[in-house]
Amino acid sequence: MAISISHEMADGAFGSVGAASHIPAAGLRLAQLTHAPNLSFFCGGSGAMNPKIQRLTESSADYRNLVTSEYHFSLDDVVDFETAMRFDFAFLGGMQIDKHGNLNMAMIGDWDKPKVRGPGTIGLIFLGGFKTSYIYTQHHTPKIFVDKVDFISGAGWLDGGDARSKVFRPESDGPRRVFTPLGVFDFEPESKRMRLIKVHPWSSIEKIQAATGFELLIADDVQTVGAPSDEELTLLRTQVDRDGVLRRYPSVA
Amino acid sequence: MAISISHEMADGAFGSVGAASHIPAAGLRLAQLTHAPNLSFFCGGSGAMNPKIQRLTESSADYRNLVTSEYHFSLDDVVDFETAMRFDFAFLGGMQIDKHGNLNMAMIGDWDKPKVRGPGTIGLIFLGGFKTSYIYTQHHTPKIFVDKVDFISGAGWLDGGDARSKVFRPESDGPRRVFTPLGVFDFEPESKRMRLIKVHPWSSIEKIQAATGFELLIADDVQTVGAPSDEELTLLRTQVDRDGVLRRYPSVA
Amino acid sequence: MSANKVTTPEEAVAGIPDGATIALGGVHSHNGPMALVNALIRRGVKDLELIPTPSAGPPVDMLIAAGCVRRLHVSYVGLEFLGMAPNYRRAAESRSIEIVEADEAYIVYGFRAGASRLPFLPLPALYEGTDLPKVNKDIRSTTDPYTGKTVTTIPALRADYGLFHAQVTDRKGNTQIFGQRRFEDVMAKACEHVIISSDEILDEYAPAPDPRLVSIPGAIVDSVAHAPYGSHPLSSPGHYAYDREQLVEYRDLAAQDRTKEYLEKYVFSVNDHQEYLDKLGARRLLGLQQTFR
Amino acid sequence: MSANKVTTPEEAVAGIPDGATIALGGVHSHNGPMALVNALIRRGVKDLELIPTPSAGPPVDMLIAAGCVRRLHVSYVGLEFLGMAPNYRRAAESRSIEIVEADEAYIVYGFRAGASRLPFLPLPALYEGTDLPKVNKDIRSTTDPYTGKTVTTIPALRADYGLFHAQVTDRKGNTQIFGQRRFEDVMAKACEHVIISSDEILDEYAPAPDPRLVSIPGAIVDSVAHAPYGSHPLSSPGHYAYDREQLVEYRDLAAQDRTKEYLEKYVFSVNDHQEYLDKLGARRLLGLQQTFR
Repeated sequence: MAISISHEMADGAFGSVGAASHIPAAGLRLAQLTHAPNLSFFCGGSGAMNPKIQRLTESSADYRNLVTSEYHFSLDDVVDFETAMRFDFAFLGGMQIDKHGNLNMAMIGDWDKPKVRGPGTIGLIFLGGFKTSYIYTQHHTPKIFVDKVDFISGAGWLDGGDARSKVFRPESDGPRRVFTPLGVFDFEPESKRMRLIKVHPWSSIEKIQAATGFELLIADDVQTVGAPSDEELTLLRTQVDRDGVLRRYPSVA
Repeated sequence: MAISISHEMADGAFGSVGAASHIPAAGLRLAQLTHAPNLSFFCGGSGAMNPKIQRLTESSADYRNLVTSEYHFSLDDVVDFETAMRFDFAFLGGMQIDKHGNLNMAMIGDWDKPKVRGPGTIGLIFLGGFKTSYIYTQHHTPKIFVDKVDFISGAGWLDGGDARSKVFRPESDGPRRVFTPLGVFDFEPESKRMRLIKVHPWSSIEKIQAATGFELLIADDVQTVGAPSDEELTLLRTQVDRDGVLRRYPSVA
Repeated sequence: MSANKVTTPEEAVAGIPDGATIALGGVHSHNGPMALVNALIRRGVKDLELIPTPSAGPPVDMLIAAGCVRRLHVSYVGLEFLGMAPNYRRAAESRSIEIVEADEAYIVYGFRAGASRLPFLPLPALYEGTDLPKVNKDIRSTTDPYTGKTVTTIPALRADYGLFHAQVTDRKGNTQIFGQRRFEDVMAKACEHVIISSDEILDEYAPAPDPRLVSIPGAIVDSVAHAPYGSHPLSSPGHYAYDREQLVEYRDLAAQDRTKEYLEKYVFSVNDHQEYLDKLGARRLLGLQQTFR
Repeated sequence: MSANKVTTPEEAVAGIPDGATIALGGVHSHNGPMALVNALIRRGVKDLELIPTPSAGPPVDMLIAAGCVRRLHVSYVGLEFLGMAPNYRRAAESRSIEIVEADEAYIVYGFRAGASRLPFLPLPALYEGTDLPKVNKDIRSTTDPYTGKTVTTIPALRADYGLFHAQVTDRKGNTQIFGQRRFEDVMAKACEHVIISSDEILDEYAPAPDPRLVSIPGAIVDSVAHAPYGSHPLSSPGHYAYDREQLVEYRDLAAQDRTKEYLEKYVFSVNDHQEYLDKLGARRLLGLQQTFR
């Protein structure tokens, strides 16, 4: 999954990953070490820009992220950049993700009588301020991938079609990709519905559809993600994640 | 004048002086060294809080003010404090000062066709955000002390009476004193008109009225300011102004 | 204000009344003002309105478990890498606390406006696509006088007391916070009273620190609680790491609705922060040290 | 963006077109981006709209004298302890430049709003008693949706280019500015393009500075003009003092409307900043050094 993320990243872009987001952080660091040396990212919760630490910290606000960073964004800076649309991309997740890439982190059920109270919306409204966004999740289940989220914390493509463009500033586009342990998805350009484009080697189209609570679109040319190259594995093990944090998520990372 | 200012300062207060304001800065520093050790002030233009330098710098943003300061306010902090009414007092001046303590730093004449263009309003609108303010000027002439300013950069008591309280937040009071080379003034409580309360030894009531472009109120018990004490002179010469910057303003300081 | 503001955590929070609004520092597992929070819990303060930083964690969950909280502004409340915050979740699901449905923008821009006492803050199109305005009636709108269009607004946030943890503070309250930068200072400016818990008090004869390293100016600080390991079991960046073992103990007890046992063991069974330190012992505390300086 | 943004002052400003809006750093006699300003004057750029910091001085007066300025936002423009800014004053009195009547709040809050692209900013009662709203039609009002009252608003300010002077900058543009704190970073965030003139470029193998000392993040910097003594004749705090003699020479010539002689001597007679340094000579420049580091 970190490697799938790495492959999608363009050189020179500038983006953000949330707190406790080891997999995207690893993917971005790997991209920096391979094809995208001028990719820049900062770690939410700490503000550390391009940390060089060769370990993945459990907490992104760990001071070791800060002291090895190139710059240490203030929360003021982060919020300004998010609002002013200076981030090319962001990685975001949700306790519910729907077929149009809308995200819910607030609660499941009715807001007045929640069945499950989530941690809260935190930075998800900035989906209206990022130039684009990437969704990732460590779990791919029908409870997470629902037809319609119970509460929109972060606006994806809203009801699909051109719904989003009527609401947000034109420079802010919706989610581009979804990364899950099972596959990689985009959004079909007209309907803005989630569409399978890549399958991880341990997965299949059928498994993915069964794990998804709505009918998936399937791209004409779904590819199977190849095994990581030796170089990628070596970099991950020596430069990105010396402590093997990613291996705690065996079928995921 | 620095000594007259020193005498008026209360212990524990927190305020600001503008850039290029040697005389108030000297007065406040002297007050800190005598009766008001917990008086705090910061220097506009630099943000230096309670600089300990034993020299008066020509430029308040001189880095020697910064490195000897207890804290170095950001301009963000300064403007927040000014707007949120956290400063107990401020020292302010003007190219015109009127009988109700309104200040003009923008221009003399018509705004559309100014006779004299001034440097600009800078922080004077915060007269509506300081709990109180002190006005000072190094020159006392009829051109400065006018009946009505041509342009209100900073609102004093406006048209007098209760005019001010209708406009600003109740916690923000108008100017309390005016310090000039010739004397010290307050504002008569009802009419809010400028009133002479102290005369410097080299001056007189008649001289002051002649130098003022409107009819002054005179307090019943106008006092003559005494000569500085030996202690005050020693402190000024050794702790506040070792280079004798104040002596460049002979009849003023 | 007095020039020497140094006191104990217990004295520092002694004047906080029931029903106060509290701005609470700390980001995820770092810089939680735990010594102050423990003292508040020990006092049995009630009906607090909490406005924590956008990334809140254990101190909020503990205050809820101890029954101190009436109303909570939520951007994120969780245990970061240890999962959900169990007491917060139960209280919200049972409606025993009132939730203000907020987010990072609401808290950050709200406190920024509060720091300057601006009347409110207008935002570009961000909330428009979301469900937050439906459940938070303080997300409103007004007319942009420059375009004539309707814009979304959020209210200015202010608090009666701000509680923040710092690494080093001088006697006048000039506060050095290492960790996430430049938000606790904004929050502090939006508080009527500011209370700092500080691992170390700068010696009065020590050379003054580079003023660029001072986060919160003493001019707006009311008291400085000297609290070595005052953020434990959370981290104080560059001074000590979080105590993972104790955090897991908390998480496991809280998940089983047995938080009372944790509070009994670490908060109520000691009289003050000094006894808390004794209880943990030098070996455990010094084992957490990080060498940054 | 490229990882190495280091260039010359002349290259750095080569792309600034006539009519651009420029945010200009520098506070009073300190941190003026003079090498960049001299390069702009030498190029003969026209019709600039200038939004300087609230405490602007010689660079603004020189740009006006050189005929580069169409419109100027005024909070304070002067020569600080050397008195009025003669060219600014003459241009304003003869209406040869357009004045936006502003002040510290208008510039600071305006750029803050611009940095976040907020639509505008509402303020508590401050402008109400003054004459500024009468002559600046961008000081407007709207309804406070929380109280129903009318509040005064100012517009968000943004600029096409931001020009700032720094002491030390790395190749990626991470900028250390010593002096007045935390406003040039806000201005920079409100600019489409950011150009830094830097006395020194951090060696690429030098240890990274404490990130708390970095004012402007490289992520928003377009180019870094290596300009030793790039703020001369103004000061670069902690690196060199202002050149009082040259400032007096400027003031005296400007007061007599002979600024052309000054510009001829110090700007037009040299081809670039390197020749400017040669002209001043090592003895004079090194005599201004301050030892801070």
